[in-house]
Amino acid sequence: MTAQPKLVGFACRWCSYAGADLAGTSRLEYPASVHLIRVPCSGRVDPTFVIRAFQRGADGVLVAGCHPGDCHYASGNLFARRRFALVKRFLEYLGLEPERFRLEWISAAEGRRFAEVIREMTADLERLGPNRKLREDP
Amino acid sequence: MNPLVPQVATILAIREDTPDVRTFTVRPDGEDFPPYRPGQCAMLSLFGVGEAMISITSTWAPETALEFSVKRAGRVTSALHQAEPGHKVGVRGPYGNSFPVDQWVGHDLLFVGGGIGLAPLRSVINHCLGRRAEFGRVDIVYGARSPRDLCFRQELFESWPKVPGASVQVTVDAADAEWEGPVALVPPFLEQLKPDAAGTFAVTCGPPVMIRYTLQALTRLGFPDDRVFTTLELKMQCGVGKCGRCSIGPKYVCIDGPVFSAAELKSLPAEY
Amino acid sequence: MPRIGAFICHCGLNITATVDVERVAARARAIPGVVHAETYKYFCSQPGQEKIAEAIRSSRLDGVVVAACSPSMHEATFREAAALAGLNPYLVQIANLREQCSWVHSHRETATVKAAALVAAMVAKVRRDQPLEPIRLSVYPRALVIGGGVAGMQAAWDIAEAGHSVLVVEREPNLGGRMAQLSETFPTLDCASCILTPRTAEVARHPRIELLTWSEVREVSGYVGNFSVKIARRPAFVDWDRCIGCMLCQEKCPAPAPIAFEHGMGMGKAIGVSFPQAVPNRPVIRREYCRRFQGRKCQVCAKVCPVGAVDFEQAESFREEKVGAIVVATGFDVMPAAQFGEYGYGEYPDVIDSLAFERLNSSSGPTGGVIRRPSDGKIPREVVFIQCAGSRDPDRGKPYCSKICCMYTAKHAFLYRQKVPDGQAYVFYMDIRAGGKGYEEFVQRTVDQAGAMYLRGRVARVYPEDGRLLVEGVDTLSGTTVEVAADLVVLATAVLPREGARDLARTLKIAVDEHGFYSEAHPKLRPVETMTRGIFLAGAAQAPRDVAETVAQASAAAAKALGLLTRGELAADPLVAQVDEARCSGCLVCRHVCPYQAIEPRDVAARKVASVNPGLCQGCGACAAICRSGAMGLHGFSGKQVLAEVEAICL
Amino acid sequence: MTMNLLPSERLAEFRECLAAGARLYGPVEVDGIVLFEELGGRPPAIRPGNPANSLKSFLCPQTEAVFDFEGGYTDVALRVPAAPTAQAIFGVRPCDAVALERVSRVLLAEPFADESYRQRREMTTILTMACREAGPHCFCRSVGVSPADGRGSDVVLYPADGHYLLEAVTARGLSVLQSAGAFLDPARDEAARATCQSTPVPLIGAVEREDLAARLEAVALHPHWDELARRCLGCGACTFLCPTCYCFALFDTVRGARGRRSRGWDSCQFKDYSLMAGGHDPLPTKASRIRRRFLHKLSRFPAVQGEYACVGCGRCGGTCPVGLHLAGVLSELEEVLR
Amino acid sequence: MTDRQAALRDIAAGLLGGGQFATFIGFRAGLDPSRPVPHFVRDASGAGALVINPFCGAGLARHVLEALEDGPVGILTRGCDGLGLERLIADGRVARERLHIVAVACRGAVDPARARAILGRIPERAEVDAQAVTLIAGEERRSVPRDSCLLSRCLNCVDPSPRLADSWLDEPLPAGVRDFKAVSHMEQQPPEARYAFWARQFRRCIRCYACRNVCPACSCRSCSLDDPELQERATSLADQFGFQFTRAYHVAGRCVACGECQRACPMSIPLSLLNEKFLKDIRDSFGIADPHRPSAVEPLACYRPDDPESWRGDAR
Repeated sequence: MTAQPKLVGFACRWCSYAGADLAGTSRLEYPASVHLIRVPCSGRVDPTFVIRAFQRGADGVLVAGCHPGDCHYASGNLFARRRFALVKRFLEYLGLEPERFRLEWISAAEGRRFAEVIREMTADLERLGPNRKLREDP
Repeated sequence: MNPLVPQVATILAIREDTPDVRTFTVRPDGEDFPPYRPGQCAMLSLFGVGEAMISITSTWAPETALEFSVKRAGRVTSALHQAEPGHKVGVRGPYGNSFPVDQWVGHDLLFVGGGIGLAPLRSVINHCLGRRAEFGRVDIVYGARSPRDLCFRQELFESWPKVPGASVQVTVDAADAEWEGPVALVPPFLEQLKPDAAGTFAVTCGPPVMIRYTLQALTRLGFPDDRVFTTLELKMQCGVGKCGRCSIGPKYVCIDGPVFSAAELKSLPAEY
Repeated sequence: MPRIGAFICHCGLNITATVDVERVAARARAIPGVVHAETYKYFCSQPGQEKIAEAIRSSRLDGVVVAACSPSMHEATFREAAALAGLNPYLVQIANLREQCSWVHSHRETATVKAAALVAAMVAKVRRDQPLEPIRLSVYPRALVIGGGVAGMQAAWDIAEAGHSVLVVEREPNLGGRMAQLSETFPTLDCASCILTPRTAEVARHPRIELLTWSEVREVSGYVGNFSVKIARRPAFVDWDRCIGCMLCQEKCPAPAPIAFEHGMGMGKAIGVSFPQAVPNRPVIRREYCRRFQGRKCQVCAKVCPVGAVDFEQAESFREEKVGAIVVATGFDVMPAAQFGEYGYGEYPDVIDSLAFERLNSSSGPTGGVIRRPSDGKIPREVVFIQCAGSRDPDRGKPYCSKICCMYTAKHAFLYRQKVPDGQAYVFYMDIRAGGKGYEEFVQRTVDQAGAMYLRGRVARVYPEDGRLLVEGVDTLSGTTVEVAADLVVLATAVLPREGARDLARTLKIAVDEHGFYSEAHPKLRPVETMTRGIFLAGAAQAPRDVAETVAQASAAAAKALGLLTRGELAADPLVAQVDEARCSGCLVCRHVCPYQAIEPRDVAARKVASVNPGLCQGCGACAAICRSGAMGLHGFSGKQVLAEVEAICL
Repeated sequence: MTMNLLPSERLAEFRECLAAGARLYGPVEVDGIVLFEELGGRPPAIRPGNPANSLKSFLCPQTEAVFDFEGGYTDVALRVPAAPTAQAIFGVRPCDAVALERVSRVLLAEPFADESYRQRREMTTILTMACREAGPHCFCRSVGVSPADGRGSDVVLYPADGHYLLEAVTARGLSVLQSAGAFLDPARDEAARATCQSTPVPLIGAVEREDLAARLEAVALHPHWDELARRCLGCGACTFLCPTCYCFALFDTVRGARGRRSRGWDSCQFKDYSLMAGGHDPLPTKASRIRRRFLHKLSRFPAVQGEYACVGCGRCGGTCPVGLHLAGVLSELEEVLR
Repeated sequence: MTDRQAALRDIAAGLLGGGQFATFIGFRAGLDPSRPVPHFVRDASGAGALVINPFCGAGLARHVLEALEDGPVGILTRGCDGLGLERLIADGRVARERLHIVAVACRGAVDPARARAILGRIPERAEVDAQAVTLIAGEERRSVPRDSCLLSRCLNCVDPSPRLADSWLDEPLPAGVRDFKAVSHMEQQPPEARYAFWARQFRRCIRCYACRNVCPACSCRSCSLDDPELQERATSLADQFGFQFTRAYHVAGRCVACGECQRACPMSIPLSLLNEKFLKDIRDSFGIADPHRPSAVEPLACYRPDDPESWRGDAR
């Protein structure tokens, strides 16, 4: 078996984390690449968390939050949307492959979508191979 | 061998002296720690946290473990306070000069300590008491913020007072319900005691403010600057006179100190 | 050094089927700081919880990681168990090995490796957890209801009946709001005042309800359970305590005044009440119409008043009130005239809006309930009702459906036909939205029994011809152009938030939507709460709604307020933001992103720092994410904690 | 000392010969600035003055591992990094080589010689290019360093028209010349050296004064340091680029059960440089830190070592974002004194 | 030129003489005539040392933070300084009413290193106009195109005059529109080339933090970059990427494009090219025409319901 890519996910506890739980209760199989970190809101995710994940060897990073308009805190995901729109482009500007970072809206009802996003991203990361650009030398 | 690489050592015992001072008994796992003189220090480290220069409070004897009394202050010392017997630490040294004990032979000695400042003094006191016959009177004056903050109680109240020709005077800044002893800051307390300066070497160690006023008090009591010694503490990282941090004028506290005579101190710029 | 215990649950076979829990426990044991690791069939069971408690005590644990099902299942369970064993409950973290690992992966090796990483992440997190205590907030046992319409009265009544005191602040001189202006209500055609008047009287005399009419909320400070409210009472120029409500003043006053209550259909007097059954039954002088205030010699009211209650010197007065909860029930306005040029509204007197038609219908209205058109008092034979005047019109009006218009237009057509049996009502509509108990049937009755002609289509224009109004429209069902000569045109104008609603939102620090309606905290789960704890919404202030919905929502808001008031103290989750004041530069960018207005500047040693009100903070962390210096932290999700999780996962 | 001539056209071959047994570094122009980097076959960019970085990058790297550790609280194993491999640095200016000699006095002082520096120093060959033209910020002569100074070098190359005079200063230098014997002409050209020795370098009176240290100590408490502090941004550029600054910090990094204790450049200009855990800071203000830097270089280091901890390379003056040139500052102080 | 200098000295002397102002910040001649240094005048008699010339390159805005500790400050202010002051004011670090802004229109500052390279010696004087730069040393005068010897930030400058002013030394010059040409050029490079470029740049960073210390948007009392748990001190390439990302992101939406970081960088890392990437994307994504000019609420502290989600699908 080839080594699986490492995917770090930040998931808002109200929507995306619950969506991942729903994927679980629905027994939707997806790759074990993803490791979710529960945060109160996608608006909590500081871009330095993302860069740190890449530095420490994550092959991909996912930030997942409630759909716009559905944020438990009204606006957190809208701040996140602005922030990560910039961050994504900036990482690409530094030469990182765009597939390595995604921001997705996944509601608590979208277990299927969560599984699908993980499958897609994992496939992309497998195709790209390990992230060597931002990670420190082992 | 790289002087910055410590010996791995094991914490054998931890004693809680005061609410924020603990004494660690430490022994290197491999080779013995080199012989050290009273007043010398060592770099004590926790792997993953960092290092701190700590004075060695024990007195060297073959095959004895090292003792460090550590006050909780910063990152390293706070982490040390969470350590338990059996945990590994790094230790390297001994560093720095030491008290010029041989110069004192034949004289009376006055030790003036405040708070955790008794830690370096303890090593030299025990060293001198170990060579009891070579010195005259040994007077120990010690103070702490409160009775709870008194370090080395066993020695203060039991061992040292029993030594012939030795005296121990203990004061606190603020008493509690049980304290029956004197209540005074160390410098005025010292002046009240009126120690005889003639033929006496004085050694003081404690918090910077206490040292400053104690030095003034000693001067008023007639102690000449070259018979008064103290120790300095500055931020140190290498301990071996390289990293630059602990310089005072042309001196490095880590190799030229920590022990300075009052006369030497006066020749240094006031950057400590 | 930390002393962390890791408890890896089998969850029967749910986890063990895919994850080698013994290996996960072994990997956990190898993490520096983990002094205890064990596995068990069901840690959520009583014996399982006891195992955790026993380990906390015997191994002197200062952190617990339970690797089991999702934290949404048993986080609370394990926290309680830890607390019982003497460990602060916030030093417990859950690694989600079931929903997010064993149930979704089938390859045992990879699932086990991932499970170990998830446990390591939680160990890293719990190491950086601080013991926390729930935030305790006292609750002042009194509610403020802003608005004395049917919503406000219902909420006030429910709260008072449940045993708590209520302060009702109403901007108009009297209670009643929009509903008091209505004639009948759909679909039952009950007379509106027959329903409302008894409720108004009950509210007015309730021992636990205090009324402050002709008053406005000016300032609000504090937070849930502890609001401080500054209320301004406008001068009525009548000492209401002396006044006996004889209304001689109104009778004798020589100055006519258009009063808002009649919505342009009739006149009142410069002194008086809006309508005869007004509660409180106390007059006000509207100074812009009063001859005395216009500099003329008059003072008739003062002369006739038998008790000398008229006081021309009265000034605005203020009072500070303390309340624990606030219900906002400020109601709605209808879209103003200027917006409908093509319908001739404002230009032709016989083009009126539906609220005016209510007044024409009302037996206590200016025509005594006889429908007469404004221009010449003639009873109209042909009436055109135009729906969606401003609603569902994103270009010129509002994109939303005003919801109540279909039903009241049907009611109007029905009532018109009752009063004018040979009259003909035409209704131009886009769709008929009659969702509600008995609503669709009522519309059908309007068509069948009242003979109203429903024309699906838009009206292109209205113009006068021979003393009548020609209404040109398109019947989109037949595809033909329709032209109706009408005596009266009634526009179902769009429902808007009350004038001043935005200002009040700012005062209350609650959010409004893009149209100015107050925003609920969650459209599904928290429909009557605002984003500000302790402030609740009732009625059309939040969105267009009819009487029945308004009352239901008002009761819901009252229930939410009561939920607060009945507890003398409030425990809030301590997972809130906190400021490291030594680090804070006082740029206050955090204020901009806080949805709860929980951050205020505070002066510390001659400089400004951000300060978090833990009563308001909900712990979303937007502030912590935008703070660049790291001065703003978030308990339970601190930057260093999240980074530690990242690092543990990436090892 | 052994001297040889190297025809200019054979310089590249000479460098290749150096690169045979060692990693070869030299000044190269990258993105518009000249830096010491691994040459990798590129021709060196020999310009008047100095590259932006100093030799420190190769002898006391910006950060390096002191040791790695692995284990838990109750068992730890340490591993020290492998010894450095041989390196040669070509195109060094005399001042930089002298700086190494100055730094070595501290770092190699017994009984606690800095082992990693010592190992690197022993594995490093310094090939110095004497100066025929001063750089824009050079003031070496003012601090007792000459454009043809051989101290700290293994081999000095004196450029002349059509050839270089090569002088072996150390035994290692001698072996370099021996191994490159095929390219060398065992002739002498004393003029080449003399030319460099007389290269004009601006003299800065304020620095040149013999009583500089005493005068500086006399103004140690002058308020002009506060004025300098207003201007200073508190960055560490001057100290990080200075070839004679050797301060370092030790810090630990952890990756699970593994970790590393590293050392890295530190600067006395940083505000937490001397801040103690209890909050006491002997250098609490920017002014006190700037004063520390100047006094250390020009008074206190000389008091012990007999030479300035400044070689006049001009980097601080050339790079300081607010123009706090060492010589300029001294001139200001002189002005203040008058 | 000299008129402006005389006027500046008069104003500074007036402010300091009036007793209300504690400091006037401007430039004075340095040891090297092509490098005037920031100067802090404390009393009216010192105003005579103030100079204005095309070598005045350093940004002054950041200096007000410390100078204000002594009392109100007068400050010579070009467009870039003005934006920096606006930033400090918007961040609540500086009170507008404690500043007297002496505005001057700037045609660009000469990069002393480039000027010296062109002339072969240190220039003594320079003249800058809209077309060219004339460098003067002794009898020698050389006119060269602006882009050959101005500071790179001046070549991209669209704000020659400050937006805030209490007094003017001359007429304001009109503001322009930023074109982000360099960013666009970089965006068009293949990803591998971009990575190689940035890796090369970042590798040589010495972590002196001049970029931060000089930046008017980096005025935090305590910087997260100094917290070893948030930013390790190691200088592996990964750490360098992390550091550079964090620095640039922390000024995203706050950078006033004054270019001081790049000017201050002793290793000539093109930091503006990072900052401007954020600015360009803020302009393009959020419809903020001039994102480098401070606004009441910074772009990342607000949102619009219809903000683009163009990042969706970027990957596919």
